[in-house]
Amino acid sequence: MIDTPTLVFGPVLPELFLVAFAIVGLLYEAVAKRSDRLVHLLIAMSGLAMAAASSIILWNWSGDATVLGGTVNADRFAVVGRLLVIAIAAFGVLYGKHYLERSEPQPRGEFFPLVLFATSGMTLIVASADLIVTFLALEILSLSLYVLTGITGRRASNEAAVKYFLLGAASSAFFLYGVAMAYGATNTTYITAMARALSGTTGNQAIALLAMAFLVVGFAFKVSAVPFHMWTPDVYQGAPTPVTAYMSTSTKAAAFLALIRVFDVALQPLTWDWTPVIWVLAALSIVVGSVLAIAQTDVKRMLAYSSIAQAGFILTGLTSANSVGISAAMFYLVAYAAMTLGAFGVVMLVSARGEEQTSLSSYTGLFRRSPLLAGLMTVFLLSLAGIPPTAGFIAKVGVFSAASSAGYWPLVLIGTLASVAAAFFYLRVVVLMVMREPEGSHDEDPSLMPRVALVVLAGATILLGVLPGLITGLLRDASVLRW
Amino acid sequence: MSAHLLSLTIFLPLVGLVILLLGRGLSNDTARWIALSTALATFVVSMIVLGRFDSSLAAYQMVERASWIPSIGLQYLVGVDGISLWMVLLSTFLFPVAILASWKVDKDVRLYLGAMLALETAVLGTFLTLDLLLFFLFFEAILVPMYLLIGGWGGDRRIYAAVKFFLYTMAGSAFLLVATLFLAAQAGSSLGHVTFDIRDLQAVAHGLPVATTRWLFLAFFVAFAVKVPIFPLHTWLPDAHTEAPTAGSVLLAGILLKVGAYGLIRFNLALFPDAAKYFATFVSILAVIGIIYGAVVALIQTDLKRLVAYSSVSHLGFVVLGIFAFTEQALTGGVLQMVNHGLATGALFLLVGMMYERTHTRDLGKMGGLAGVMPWLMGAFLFAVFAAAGLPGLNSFVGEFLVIVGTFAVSPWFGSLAALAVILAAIYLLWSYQRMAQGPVREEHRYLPDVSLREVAVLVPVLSLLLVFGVYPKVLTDRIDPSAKAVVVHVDPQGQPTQVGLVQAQESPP
Amino acid sequence: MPLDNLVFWVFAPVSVASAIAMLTRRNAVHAALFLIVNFFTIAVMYLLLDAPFLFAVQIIVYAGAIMVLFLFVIMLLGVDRNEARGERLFGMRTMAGILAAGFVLEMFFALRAGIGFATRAPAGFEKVNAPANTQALAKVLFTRYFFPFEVTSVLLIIAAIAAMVLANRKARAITQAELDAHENAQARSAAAPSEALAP
Amino acid sequence: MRTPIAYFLLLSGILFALGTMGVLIRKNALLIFMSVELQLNAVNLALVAFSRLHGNLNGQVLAFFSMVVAAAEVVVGLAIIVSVYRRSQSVNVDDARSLRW
Amino acid sequence: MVTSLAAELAPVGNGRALGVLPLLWLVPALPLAAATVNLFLGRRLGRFAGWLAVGAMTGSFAIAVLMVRQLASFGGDERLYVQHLFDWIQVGSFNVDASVRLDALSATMILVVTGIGLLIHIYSMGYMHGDPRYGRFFAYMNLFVFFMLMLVLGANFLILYLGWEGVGLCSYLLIGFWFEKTDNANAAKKAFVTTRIGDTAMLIGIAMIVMKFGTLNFEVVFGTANATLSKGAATTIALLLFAGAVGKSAQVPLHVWLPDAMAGPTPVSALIHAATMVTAGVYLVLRTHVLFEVSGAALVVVTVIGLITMLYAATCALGQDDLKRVLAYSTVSQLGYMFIAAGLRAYALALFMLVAHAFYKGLMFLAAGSVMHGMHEETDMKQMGGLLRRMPLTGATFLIGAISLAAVPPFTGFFAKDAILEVANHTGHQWVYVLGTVGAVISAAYMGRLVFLTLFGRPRTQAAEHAHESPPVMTVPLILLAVGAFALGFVVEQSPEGAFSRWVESALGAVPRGPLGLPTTVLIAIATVVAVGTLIATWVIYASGRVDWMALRVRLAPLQRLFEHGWYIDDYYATVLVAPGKAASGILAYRFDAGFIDGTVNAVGGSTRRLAAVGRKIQTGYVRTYALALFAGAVGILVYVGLRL
Repeated sequence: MIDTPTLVFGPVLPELFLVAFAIVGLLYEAVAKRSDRLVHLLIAMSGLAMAAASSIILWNWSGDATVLGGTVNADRFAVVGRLLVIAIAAFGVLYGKHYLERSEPQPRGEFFPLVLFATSGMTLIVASADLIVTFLALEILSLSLYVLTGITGRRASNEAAVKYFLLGAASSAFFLYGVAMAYGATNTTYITAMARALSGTTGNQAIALLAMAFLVVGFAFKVSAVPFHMWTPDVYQGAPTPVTAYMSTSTKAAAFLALIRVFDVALQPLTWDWTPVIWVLAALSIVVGSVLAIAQTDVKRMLAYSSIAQAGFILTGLTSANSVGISAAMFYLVAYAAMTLGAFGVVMLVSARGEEQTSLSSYTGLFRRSPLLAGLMTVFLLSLAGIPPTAGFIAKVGVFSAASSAGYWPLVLIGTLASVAAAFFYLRVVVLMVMREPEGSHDEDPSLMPRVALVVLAGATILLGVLPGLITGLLRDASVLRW
Repeated sequence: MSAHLLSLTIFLPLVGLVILLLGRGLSNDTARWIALSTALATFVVSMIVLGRFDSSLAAYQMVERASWIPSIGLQYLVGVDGISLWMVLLSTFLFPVAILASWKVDKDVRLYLGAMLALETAVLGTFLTLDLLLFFLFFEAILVPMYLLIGGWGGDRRIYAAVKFFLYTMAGSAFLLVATLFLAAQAGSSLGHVTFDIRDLQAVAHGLPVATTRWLFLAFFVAFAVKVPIFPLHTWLPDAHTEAPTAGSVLLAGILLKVGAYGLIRFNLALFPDAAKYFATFVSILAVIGIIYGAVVALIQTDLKRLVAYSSVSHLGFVVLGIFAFTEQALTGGVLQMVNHGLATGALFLLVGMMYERTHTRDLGKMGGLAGVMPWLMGAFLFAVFAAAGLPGLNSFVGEFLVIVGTFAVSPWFGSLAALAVILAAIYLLWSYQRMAQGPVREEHRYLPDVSLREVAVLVPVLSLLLVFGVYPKVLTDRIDPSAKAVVVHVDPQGQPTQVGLVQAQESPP
Repeated sequence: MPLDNLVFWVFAPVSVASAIAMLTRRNAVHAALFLIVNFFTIAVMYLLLDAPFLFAVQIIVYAGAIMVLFLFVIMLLGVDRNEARGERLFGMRTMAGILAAGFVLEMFFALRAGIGFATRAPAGFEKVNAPANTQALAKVLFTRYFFPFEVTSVLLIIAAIAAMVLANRKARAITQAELDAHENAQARSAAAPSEALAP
Repeated sequence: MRTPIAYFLLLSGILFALGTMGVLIRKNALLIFMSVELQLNAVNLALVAFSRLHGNLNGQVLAFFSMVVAAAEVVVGLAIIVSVYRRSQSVNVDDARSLRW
Repeated sequence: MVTSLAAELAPVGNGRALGVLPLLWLVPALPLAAATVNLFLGRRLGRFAGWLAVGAMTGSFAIAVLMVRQLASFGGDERLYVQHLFDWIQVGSFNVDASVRLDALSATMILVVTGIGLLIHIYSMGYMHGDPRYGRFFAYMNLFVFFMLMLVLGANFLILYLGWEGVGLCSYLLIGFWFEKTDNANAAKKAFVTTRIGDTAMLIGIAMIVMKFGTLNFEVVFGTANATLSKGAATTIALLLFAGAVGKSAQVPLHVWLPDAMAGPTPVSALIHAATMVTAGVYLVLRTHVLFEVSGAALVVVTVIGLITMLYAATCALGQDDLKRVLAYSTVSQLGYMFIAAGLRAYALALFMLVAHAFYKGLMFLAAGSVMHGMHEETDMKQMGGLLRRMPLTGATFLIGAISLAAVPPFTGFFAKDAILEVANHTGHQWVYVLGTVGAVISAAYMGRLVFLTLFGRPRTQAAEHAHESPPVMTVPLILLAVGAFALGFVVEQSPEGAFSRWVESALGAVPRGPLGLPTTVLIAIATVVAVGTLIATWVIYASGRVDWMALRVRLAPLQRLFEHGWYIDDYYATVLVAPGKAASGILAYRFDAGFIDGTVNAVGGSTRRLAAVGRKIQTGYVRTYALALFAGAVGILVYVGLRL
């Protein structure tokens, strides 16, 4: 009668773990009189660890390509995406624990479950095989992030939250419209079925184009590509630093991976239609992000613009619309995650308590006050600027190479020239830190744990710059999307 | 070991760098000795390379290859030929000298020396790599340590100069990267696999449409023209030179500028021979303008370092002129001149630095009569001045002469105009020497000390090479010549005047 | 004129008009009421499109629950006053109008090209809706869309947390220290580093 | 059913556009949010129309999901707006511009 | 390749007994070695530095004499020896080797350089006594000798050029030896730079030779010049080379450095700026005379420049009050005579004039130095007078030199100058002869003025009153030189076809003879009358006491000033060349380079920053603006989609 789908939960185990541990955290927060951040951290970390472990096991998944009624992919792309997001989340909660302990008034312990929830949305979105799941996962991560952005209740935090929320909701509507159009064009919401429909005769080209337009808006908003980027500086600046660190990296990763899946699979037959759009968005993002960052005086805001530019670079890699470009973009995401998490981590430590010292002038003479922080920040900034031997360099070369192979060398030229402008503002921070003497008295946060995390990130940044082969093999395996 | 001699040369400085960065408790002196011995060890290794170099071959030798990042086609590929050989030796020679010359740097010594060693690796990498992308990687990697050296230990406007240096070079290299990737993409479509091996890319570039190669040529050219620097892309140089610390100026003038000229030979000529011929006149005009312009502008400078910087613009013009004459003599002379300029200008900057340590000024108007106060230092200065001015018997002359002769065979006008710079060089160099060393001595300079033993150790190797290479340049030319000839033949396989030869003279008189 | 056509042509203008009214009413409560009207018209459209279940849900959830929540909040915050009249952003309405017109125009062209204004839905939807719309829907929802359905639960949990975390927070005055810190930051960022690199 | 599906879709488009306009021209955060709801409803209309066009229920299910999402979003959104209001005694989004430039 | 070719061409070792010739390299090597030692250890050596230098010179001279004897023992056509030292520059088939070449021309030159150089070194030991940089002085002097020897011995153009620049360097070092005085430093720089202008032209000429011949080897170039060069090419090359000679030999218009160069120590003036270096230009023309002859036109240019310079410098000498400046202008003038001779193809006579001039001008400089030594470095002739009695040896030798220069028979100077005029007259260059004779009158006049103002009459100052004779170390060289200045001509070159001319004929060809003009005896008579008459006239004016020469000087003040300032050519250059050059340099450096080029660069950066400063304002903080951007972006993409439908 009713043919129930066979329930294979293996490929969604990571999500299940994340949600389960998030609920554990919620319960703990509800039960405990005065919740201990360390316990929260441990709960979250174990959730992440379990999720990561179950993801890794999925690398050699031998079951069906899609499970749970064909809504979830069990491919390697999903594995890599999940691992990336989970790793970012681990740093996010680590930062968060530290930040929560030192900020006044103390935000609530729901931070940790929310991060896990957001992470579950992100892991789900990269694994999604059905646009409706993509949409739901997008909402999960968005809603969590809206809350996280406003979690401290500070004025800036609130403002950021409301801006993020209003624009995010509007962009979700666009995205959903895109999903509707895609459904209208192909009579399906399965990503692979869409591709088949569009490459065959059953698809409706014109409606599919509309779908493409709306989906681009939705994704471009999430990855903060110009002109859908405008929330980014305000939100990154206003959100609590660990949240900024977390969302600037993980959202971008998740949204890009989902974008790759949707555009390189579902809309693959429309490649010639959407690559010019991506091209323009990439160019605009690179230029606007790089140029406007020059005028910034707040580090978080500057890094926000930088992330806009970085989004442009990743989009550059996607213009090639093949697995080379995908693996280049994935590498870029990994590198971007490491260096941006690192940079925001330094920002958090320099800010000391809460958000007191995020203006560039706080970095004056940092090298004298804390050589380690200054050194780490230099590594991250140089990597963001794309200077060898850091991961940022290899990443940039990778995406440029992909775009160039596809014949988009004018975009590469725009990118390289904008990199020069970008180098200027990255260097400015280096100048302030290393080449000027400190003025006034600032105290950095002396904590050890975040420093260890930063050293790990810096190590990764350099290691990936020197031996990118460590992960390029994985990424190449993962970048083959079958349909 | 011996199979990886070049790799050893490139990465040996990194060993010192790691020790310096990890050694928190190292005293400044220990750090200095570590850096110096690392640099000296590198020099020794490079001398072994020289010893094993087969001067009868034009091709790359001691090639090492390893796959590195197959996903983007990047491989670790190094090799040496007669042109890069001398660039490498020049570098490994100047680095210990520069380290020794900065013995008195007291601020953040470990970082300073670390930056120097990192710079050495990057520079050696650019000279030895045969992979275009790897070259770009090293090319970019040069920027950071140099930027730190200028910005961290430089003069009053050091930050401006450092940032300018960085951005200028980076802007130029933007074009390089685009062209590189474009070329690799072409390789991907014509060879079936993306590669950056310049030997493969030669073939690929050969198959491209003429217009394309011209654009590619220009892209490469811009990148290297900034680095050389070729007029009118030179304005970063005076600032960078002026503000850099002594060792920074030495390395900048001695080595970094050569990276640009080296790139022109290695890539512009080798990859796009036809485009190179097409643009030869244009580039030569720029070079000649640069030769004269640099000299004329140097005439009026009152800051000693600025003056030397502009003289570099002039001298590097010779190099470029030589490169784009496409005769064996001119190209050999150009390469020779690269070495010579490195040594002579390096020596000048060393001396300016030593003088600055004593007088605390570089303003020529605030000096005078120093030859009486410190005869040895000023004597050395005069020696370097005459080397730079192209006095026969000292090194620069041979290079300049070969360039002039080689160019003359192609274009007497360029050759003649270039020769005019010799007059101007004499004027500004002697004028600066006069204002510094001659005339009445200023009261506050009356009791300045002459050279110390350390400074002698710094100067003697450099100055003696100025003489040795002037008297017996065959050491260099014998090894440069085959490679230079190969390049020239590649550019102009059946060109008429590639050779200044004995065509007429062979008809011996009755 | 068939009945459904008639219904459409009656309710579609009402729908548009109520939406426009929502945009133009300066009083928030009025605007909310117009939105409810709009939701009703949309519910009617669902009925036309053979989706009686959604018709009901639309009225119950949207018009009933969601909009009531809105009105509740409007009242709670006491913001049922008229919206400020002044417009600080120059040309906003014009641009919004132009863009909206462009949007509709593009949609029009795309629909014309993609579906055409003559295409009518195929008959036989009764078979799809058999035995009844709600049962049929449930069948699809719990088989094909089983997993997404489960996923929505996470959304609802998050919504609950959000309400707890954000709204349950004790209102607190801005401390003077926070104001100072903010102003200092502004002053610092205005002063220093962009000039730091000027030649 | 005689009414061409495209009419519904066009109506959906018009409503979506109007909703977007509302986001642009309203200053009250609550009203902006309501405009977003209008957008979502427009989408739902399109989904249901497509569902009818294709002759299956997928679109209706999607619209159903969309409503769930909208409900969750409303909760979060209203919570945020309330939180902001408590802080600054204003729901005018034009007042919230301490983060700029 | 060239080496072997040169070896074939040069009759080296063709069964001849080379004797001492393989030691040729020692001639330059000895001074170089001594220079090196003195340069680094000069201060430690103390007075021994001088002895070392003199020792090296002695050795060098002795070897040179042996060389010349050996060479002279060969038959006329075999008087050539090329010694290959090492390959200097070798690129492809272009090869320049470091080799030295001994033929009659270079043999004569090395004798002059080492011989006169030795005497001047000895003299210097006295003159420089007590100078704090005694050792360094001798180092520079020896270095100079080394380079000068390389110049004259070089077997190809590049070695010649090496020596050429090297002597310029030493000239620079020695003129500026007392660098504490700004004037000296200026003079040194001026000398180097001015000559470098000519040098550069010469370098271009050399480059052109490479282009035409593919080699720089003298043998090949001169051997094939006739076949290889067109007349035009030959003229270009010859004139470029001659430009070098003009600079080095201080001919108009590049003569301005030489009078100023007198700022150096007097032995330097004697050695470098009278006897040797300044004659390098003449040597160059003689060495490359084949090229000049192929051209023909170039020879005319040489003659004309020589004539102009000779007359111009002679007038200038007439207006100087400074003892050394008179001699300097006189040198310029005399060099003009040498070029005239060369221009007339009387190369042997040019060379003889060179030798003769080395003797008498060297002598006069040394004597002038001796005078200064005795008068506390006073050089103004107006402050002297009657020195013959106070410094008899110096005075007498000075007088001999002056008379020789004034070309009174039978002094050496007479034979040198008269032979040239005779050739001019006989080969139909009457205008040269007439102007040459006019020059002779002026020469005698300034010599007379010099002698009578300084040696005769009454001492005009206390210093002159108490002048004292110099030590023997200085006077002995004077005497030896005086012997030469007196007797050399009589001994070796009584006529244009004398023994000297025959000796150098293998290298320079025969002196041209012609059937035209006046008989030789008449010419001799005219010359004698001119010289003696002019001397008597000057005696009347300056020493007889019958004419108030100061009054005369005041009456002719404009003329005197014109002569004294060298016809204001220096000032002319300063206005026309130096000032605009400086201005141009300033404009280029500040307006163009810093202003325009760098300004453009900074403007690019600046405008990016301004763009950023303006652009950030887009981020208004109004969330509705952000939504607008979002919507606009969406519509933009829709429009694009619409276009692709």
